[in-house]
Amino acid sequence: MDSPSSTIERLPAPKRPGGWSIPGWGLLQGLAVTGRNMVESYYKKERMTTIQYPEERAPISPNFRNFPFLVFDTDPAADLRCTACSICEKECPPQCIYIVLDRDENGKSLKRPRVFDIDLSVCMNCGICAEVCPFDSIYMDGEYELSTDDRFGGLLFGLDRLAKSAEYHMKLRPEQATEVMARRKAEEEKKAAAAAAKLAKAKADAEAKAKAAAEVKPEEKGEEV
Amino acid sequence: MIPLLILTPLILLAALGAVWKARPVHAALLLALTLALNAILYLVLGADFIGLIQFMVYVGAVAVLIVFSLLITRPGDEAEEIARRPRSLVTGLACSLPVLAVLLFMVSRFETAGSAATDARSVSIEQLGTTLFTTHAPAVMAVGVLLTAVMIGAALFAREPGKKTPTPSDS
Amino acid sequence: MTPLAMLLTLSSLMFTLGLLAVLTRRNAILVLVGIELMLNAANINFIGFWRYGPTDPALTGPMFVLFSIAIAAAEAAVGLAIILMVFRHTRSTDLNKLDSLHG
Amino acid sequence: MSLEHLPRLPQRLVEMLLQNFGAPEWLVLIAGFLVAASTVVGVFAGGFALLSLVERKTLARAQNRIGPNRAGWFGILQPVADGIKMLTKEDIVPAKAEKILHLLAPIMIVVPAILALGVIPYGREWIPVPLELGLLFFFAVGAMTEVSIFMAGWASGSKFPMLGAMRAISQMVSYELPLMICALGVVMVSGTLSLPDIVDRQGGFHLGFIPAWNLFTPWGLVAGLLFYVCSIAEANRCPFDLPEGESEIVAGHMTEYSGFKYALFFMGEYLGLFAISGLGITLFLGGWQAPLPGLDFVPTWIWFFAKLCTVIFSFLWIRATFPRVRIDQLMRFAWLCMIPMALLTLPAAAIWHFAGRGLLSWVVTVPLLLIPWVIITVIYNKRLAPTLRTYRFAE
Amino acid sequence: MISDSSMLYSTPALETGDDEDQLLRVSLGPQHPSTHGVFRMNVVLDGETVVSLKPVFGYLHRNHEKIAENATYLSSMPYTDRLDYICPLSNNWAYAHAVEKLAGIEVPERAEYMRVILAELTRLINHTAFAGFILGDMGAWGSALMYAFREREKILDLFEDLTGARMMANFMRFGGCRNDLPAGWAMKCGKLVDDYGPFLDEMEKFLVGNEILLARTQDVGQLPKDILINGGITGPMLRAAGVNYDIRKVEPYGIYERFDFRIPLGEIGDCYDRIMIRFLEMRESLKILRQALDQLPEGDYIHPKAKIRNFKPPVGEAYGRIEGPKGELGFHLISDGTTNPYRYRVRPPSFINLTLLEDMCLGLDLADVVIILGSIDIVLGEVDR
Repeated sequence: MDSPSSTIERLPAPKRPGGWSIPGWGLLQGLAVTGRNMVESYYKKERMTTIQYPEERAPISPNFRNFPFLVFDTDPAADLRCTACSICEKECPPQCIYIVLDRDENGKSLKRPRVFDIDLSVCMNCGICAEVCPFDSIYMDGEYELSTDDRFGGLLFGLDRLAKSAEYHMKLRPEQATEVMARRKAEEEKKAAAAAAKLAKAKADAEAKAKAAAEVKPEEKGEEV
Repeated sequence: MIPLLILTPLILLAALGAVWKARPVHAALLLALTLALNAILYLVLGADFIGLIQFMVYVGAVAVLIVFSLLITRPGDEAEEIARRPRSLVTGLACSLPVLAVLLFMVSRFETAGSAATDARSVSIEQLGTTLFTTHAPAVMAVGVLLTAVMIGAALFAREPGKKTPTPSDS
Repeated sequence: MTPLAMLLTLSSLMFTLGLLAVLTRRNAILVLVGIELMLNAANINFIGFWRYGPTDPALTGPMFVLFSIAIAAAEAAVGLAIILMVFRHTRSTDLNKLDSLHG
Repeated sequence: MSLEHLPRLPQRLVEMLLQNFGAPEWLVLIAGFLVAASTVVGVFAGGFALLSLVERKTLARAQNRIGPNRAGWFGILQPVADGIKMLTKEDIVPAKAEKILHLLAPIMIVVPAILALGVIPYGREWIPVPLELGLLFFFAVGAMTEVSIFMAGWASGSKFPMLGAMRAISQMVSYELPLMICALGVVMVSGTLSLPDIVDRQGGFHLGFIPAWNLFTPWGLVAGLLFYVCSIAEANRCPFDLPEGESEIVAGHMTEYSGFKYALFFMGEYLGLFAISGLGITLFLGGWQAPLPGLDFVPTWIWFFAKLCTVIFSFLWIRATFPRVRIDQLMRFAWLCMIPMALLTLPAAAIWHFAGRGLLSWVVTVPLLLIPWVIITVIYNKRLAPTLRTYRFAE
Repeated sequence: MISDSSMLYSTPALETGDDEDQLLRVSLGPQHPSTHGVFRMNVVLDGETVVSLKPVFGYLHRNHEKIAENATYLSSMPYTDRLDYICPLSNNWAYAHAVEKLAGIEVPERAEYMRVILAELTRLINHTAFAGFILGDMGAWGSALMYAFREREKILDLFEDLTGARMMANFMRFGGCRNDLPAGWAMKCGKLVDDYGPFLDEMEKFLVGNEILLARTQDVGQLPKDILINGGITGPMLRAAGVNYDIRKVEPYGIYERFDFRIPLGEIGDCYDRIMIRFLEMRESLKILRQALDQLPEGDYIHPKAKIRNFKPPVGEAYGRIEGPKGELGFHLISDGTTNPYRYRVRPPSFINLTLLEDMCLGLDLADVVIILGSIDIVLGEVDR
């Protein structure tokens, strides 16, 4: 292990004019470097990379993720995509999601969340919730100015602040949203087609039944008679 | 005369503190104060050069050296010092009071014998230099030799006897 | 009281205080403090005599003080070096504990 | 009254005013001195505020940052903001501290610095206190700084300040020696301890354009460079900022200070920096003398402050670049390198003084001063130089 | 100094008694400017010479391993970002590598290349920041650090484009990566690689010949090879002492055997060598990056059959290790067939490299301690976990 086929190379040594190193030469070189940076920081963009934050902002990359949001198509109350399946709640690494399923008075699931809270002070913006969601309902937002002076209420995001429209998603991540929309549309169409087919089938069945009933009616009648 | 009247009690108080204070660092700092006040006394008396030299050497070097040695040696507790004070004070006073008496007696005798000139007097640096290197040239050389010897001697004394670093095998 | 007498008294008192410190202190460094006080008391005398005594073209008073300061500095340096060396051996600057030559 | 006399204006005004009211002579004199002193203190307190900003801006630029730019135009109000912050902070005194000494130490840092600033000639007409023993006075009050730093370190009753104080004392004592020896050469050649006189001796030009500053003589160049290095060490600036050594001993003797006392330490440090640079300029860079002939129409104090800015900028540049040295290296450098080299400038200055500025002086002093440099270069290359490390590359 | 390995674990218990008041006990940290986080060293000084040094850590303990045992495999991925937060992507890879070994998952070609690129970029970040940090420890008021951070920001921009976060990437998945490279990313990365050489030249000019740096770092903190090996030291610290041990060569993972690169080895192993080795490693990383970017194939970025939800590796045990920028970073996992690991254990290079701190520091100055600690290159997130 210790005898590698090795090439020997000398280190980038301090410059030695005439084979002698002058004491202090390295220090002067260091001064040259800082001096150059001092001067060039006035006119070279790649030296002075500071962005004056509140006035200027760095461009945000399209992939940038910060905090999750829930998508609805038209109405935040009625057609949230979330079905309160709790997969994200289980997968969330810091366990910052809290979901309560909405039920009607009979205790039957309405397939939507009654409570959906995310605690900003716990959330670490990892994006796993968005990744595991099978219903395309939770995505990562690009908003990063979430600070608040309300330590408790201000940091707990409920449904009202989490729910954002599909248009917002489209604006934020057009590529992803388009893909999702197309997929959902296709699925919906498929579903609609299936539903239509089902309906048609049901209708056909009903018709057939009716027909059959009509056909057997006399018999029945007959029987009855 | 007025500056003298102000300075004299201050010097005495500071010196008393330097002798009396149980905590060594306090004593050393008060010594520095005494010496600084002494320097001011020289300035007041017209010996500017001597005063500044006194300040530089005593405050800047000797007092700092003493303080530094105190830091290095970290002297023991003062409670003990205070506890044994009465006993040591008796012996101390027994020896020093006679000396004081003799000195004061001589001072009083001198006053009657001598007459004091009161004209303002000062010494210029040029005058001092000329005298130093003419009349007192042998003394300057002697002091020079002494200082060189002291420098070498102090360096030899203070040198660590063989740099020793703690290693695990020491314990 | 003439100024000279006052300086002489001051110097006597300071000398006594220095002597007292030398006699009562156990810490070697503080003994050195006493010695410095005594030296300074002597210096005050020299300056006082120069200032209020007869004119002296040889400037003996200031000259003596100058030499005395130089020697005092030397003395302090050597003294402290010795104390430090003793300290290194015995881990103490207490003069009462330095009795290994006591027999 | 020309621009040359501008800094004396307040003093003159007060004196005239008092004379008009028929004040006695001594009162006029004392009041005049007081006003002159306040002018200096005012100028350098302003300089301190400005330097604290300029330092941050310069360091920031050297590090490709912008530096403070929020308070006021280009951050010009930053010192004010800092001052308000410092003043409103709680003044913490540790329980184990020696209260009185803890309070006295920061004051005793500032006072000698101000006193030292009082004797420096800033212009032909602007010498606050023209002492005959100015140079000696400067070093004498400078000696007080060590005691006050020790007081700060010891009175805090804490360990890091104590370590800082020990470092500070050993460093300042070691570097004061070469500092004084370097100044001694100037005194020998000038034949005076009075700072205005030293500046006067450096007036005029050689060959019509080389200023007759002490720096442009062989011994003066060496002594000036050594003085420069020593003054960095005396001012506790990087790379000799061991007493503060923030990455090792937190803030050294200032660790247990806060609020206004902490600000006083900074003020003392910056005023000390001004004072020591001012002394260096006076001794080696010709004080208020103009650098080229024909520039006499510019007020002399402007030259002084221009030189001061240059010197202080070089301090900042060094601070932006160098790492800190270690304490043993620092001491070895002082005793084995600085002091011998400083001592060699003395005979060179003596030769210069007696033989004058002639060929003979050049022939004798240049080799004399080159000897230690040659020795150091040889030792450095043979013994100390970075051993050329070899690195293998495993495939 | 310690001369052979038999003395290694017998650092002196400090004698008390007569000497007690002559020694200075100083607690460096947990709030101290140069302990790289909340780390504490109980130092006993004789003057300024270190007589004893006991590291105290755990101030940043977050129970990472136990949390991971109570969470799904995927849930631990973002936590690995926070181990060594200077180089999250290496940590991601190490964890993904261990899980892939455990579950026997194949990684597509393109994903392997992406991983190599990201890991080497991370190495650049780490080593550049290291140079800045150690200069900061030496008191060079932040210039080197700022230059390092300036370049680091450029790499972080790339990371943000790719992963959505600058530091907490959470990018690797079991069987690949989370998403594909955005359009134009490889080109931007190529430009960065081209620009990095000149930056390294400047940095070397700034540091390598600096006499003060040489005086401060040469012959400081070196230990004999066998002690380092027995102490489990890995990474640049071990290679600076001349031991040829780099997991990329010793036990190639990913696709490292396809690249042509060399392992720089020092001789003495002092702080200076540690700095230099890192500079030389950066040059090699640039070579790897160049090759990887040139060869980057098209294809899947994640195995098509990789499971995100309800991932259950078979019962078994695996130890996956990679050459992280700081040393050998390993994850030891035991699966009981459920969604959560039964046992999860990290081998953190920072922590294990720190174990010999006292042996390196004894007999040196307080100021050297700071530099030695800096040269070990620890991140407290990883030490304390």
